[in-house]
Amino acid sequence: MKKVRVQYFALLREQRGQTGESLATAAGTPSELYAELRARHGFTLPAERLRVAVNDEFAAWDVPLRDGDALAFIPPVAGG
Amino acid sequence: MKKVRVQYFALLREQRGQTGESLATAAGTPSELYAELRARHGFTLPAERLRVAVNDEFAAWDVPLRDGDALAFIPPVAGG
Amino acid sequence: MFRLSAIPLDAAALRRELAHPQAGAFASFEGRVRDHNDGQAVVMLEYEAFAALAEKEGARVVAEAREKFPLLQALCVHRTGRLQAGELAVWIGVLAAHRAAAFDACRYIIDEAKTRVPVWKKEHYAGGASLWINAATRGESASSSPPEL
Amino acid sequence: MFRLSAIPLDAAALRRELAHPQAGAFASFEGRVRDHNDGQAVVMLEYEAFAALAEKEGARVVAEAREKFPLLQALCVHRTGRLQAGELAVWIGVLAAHRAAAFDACRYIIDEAKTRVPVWKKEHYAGGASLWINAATRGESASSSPPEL
Repeated sequence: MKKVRVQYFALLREQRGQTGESLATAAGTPSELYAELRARHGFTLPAERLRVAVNDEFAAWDVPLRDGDALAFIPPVAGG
Repeated sequence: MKKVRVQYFALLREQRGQTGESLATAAGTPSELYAELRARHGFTLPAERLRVAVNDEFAAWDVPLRDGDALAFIPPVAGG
Repeated sequence: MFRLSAIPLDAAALRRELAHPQAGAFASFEGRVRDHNDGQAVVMLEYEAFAALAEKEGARVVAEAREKFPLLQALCVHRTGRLQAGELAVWIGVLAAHRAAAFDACRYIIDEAKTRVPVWKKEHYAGGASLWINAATRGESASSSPPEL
Repeated sequence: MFRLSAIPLDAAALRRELAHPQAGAFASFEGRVRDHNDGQAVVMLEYEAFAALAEKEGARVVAEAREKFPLLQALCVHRTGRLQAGELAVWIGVLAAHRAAAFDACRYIIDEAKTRVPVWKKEHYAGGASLWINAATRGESASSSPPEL
């Protein structure tokens, strides 16, 4: 099990009811972690509509998760 | 002979040495009038590089000149 | 340069941050909160940002514009927090020797920023409904509380 | 709207002339006097206008922009007289619901105004030479006193 920190924004923050959490996971990649969290919290957005950031930088969905990583799942953006 | 008023701008004004003049001419069109004035004052710009305005509106080079018309020969513009 | 601002943007003050003796052209864009969207009265709007990544990605967008076009200076500032109708949400200013580069860069920055910088916009409507806006699909399926259309 | 101004342009004051509750986008262009042109130091610049026709043709350019693009408001103001390096020569502001129309219209207005509105620009260089600038051919053959290049 790895310990990771997850930040939530916008629709994910509202659906989770908090801005972030620390958790232990067996997930090996951001993709596996999102599937786990989606099942647990009922997120409506499929992974295909999100991007993922690891340690405050965009990352691929299949990078290996490391202990202590900070993740953020990024809903479709809408600046301006 | 018609009596017309001619305004000069920019390079034409400098080459004529004044901002305008009233004159009597036998020219039937702005084209003929510019040829006459160019010969008289040594304007360096050929008519092909100018536009002409009659009574404060762009006009064709071959419109008939009428007594009392106000003409302006318009060098290449450069706003902005 | 790119930055986020939690306080109201002052377009005149931002304009004064840019100056260069070789600047023949200044192009600018202001994005403002409209009082209606898709036929609904917008009473308030919230911008939420993933600040650490938004500032990095915003800076990359501006740096790309400077690589693609011959610019002298470029600045983009994006609001966060709650905005009323009429308030300034984003300000972009670009100085260049010539106008084509200034226009192209200004447009590049807003187009890229809107789809890449992690900032989210939630519109609050007169009837009490609210909606997370999606730049790509305009409200399709990302609704937390669908407005009555 | 289009107008000429014999006095210095105040960009912030011009900006305040435009406002509309449905305006989500404001695009602006400022043309300024550069301190150099084609490698020569520009000390002063003169804009001369055929005022009666310039105001008509400028108004037509702005009206065309309003026909071609969905705009809310548009304003173009052009200086006349003597300007120093750094001074504002032309200011254009366009309000629209959406940014594409605002950018396209702003660019349409400056591109058309530069080649159609009867305004002439004479650059005065540090060495004492001066040159009537031609938007189409950039100095070719329209020189009253050719600069030493």
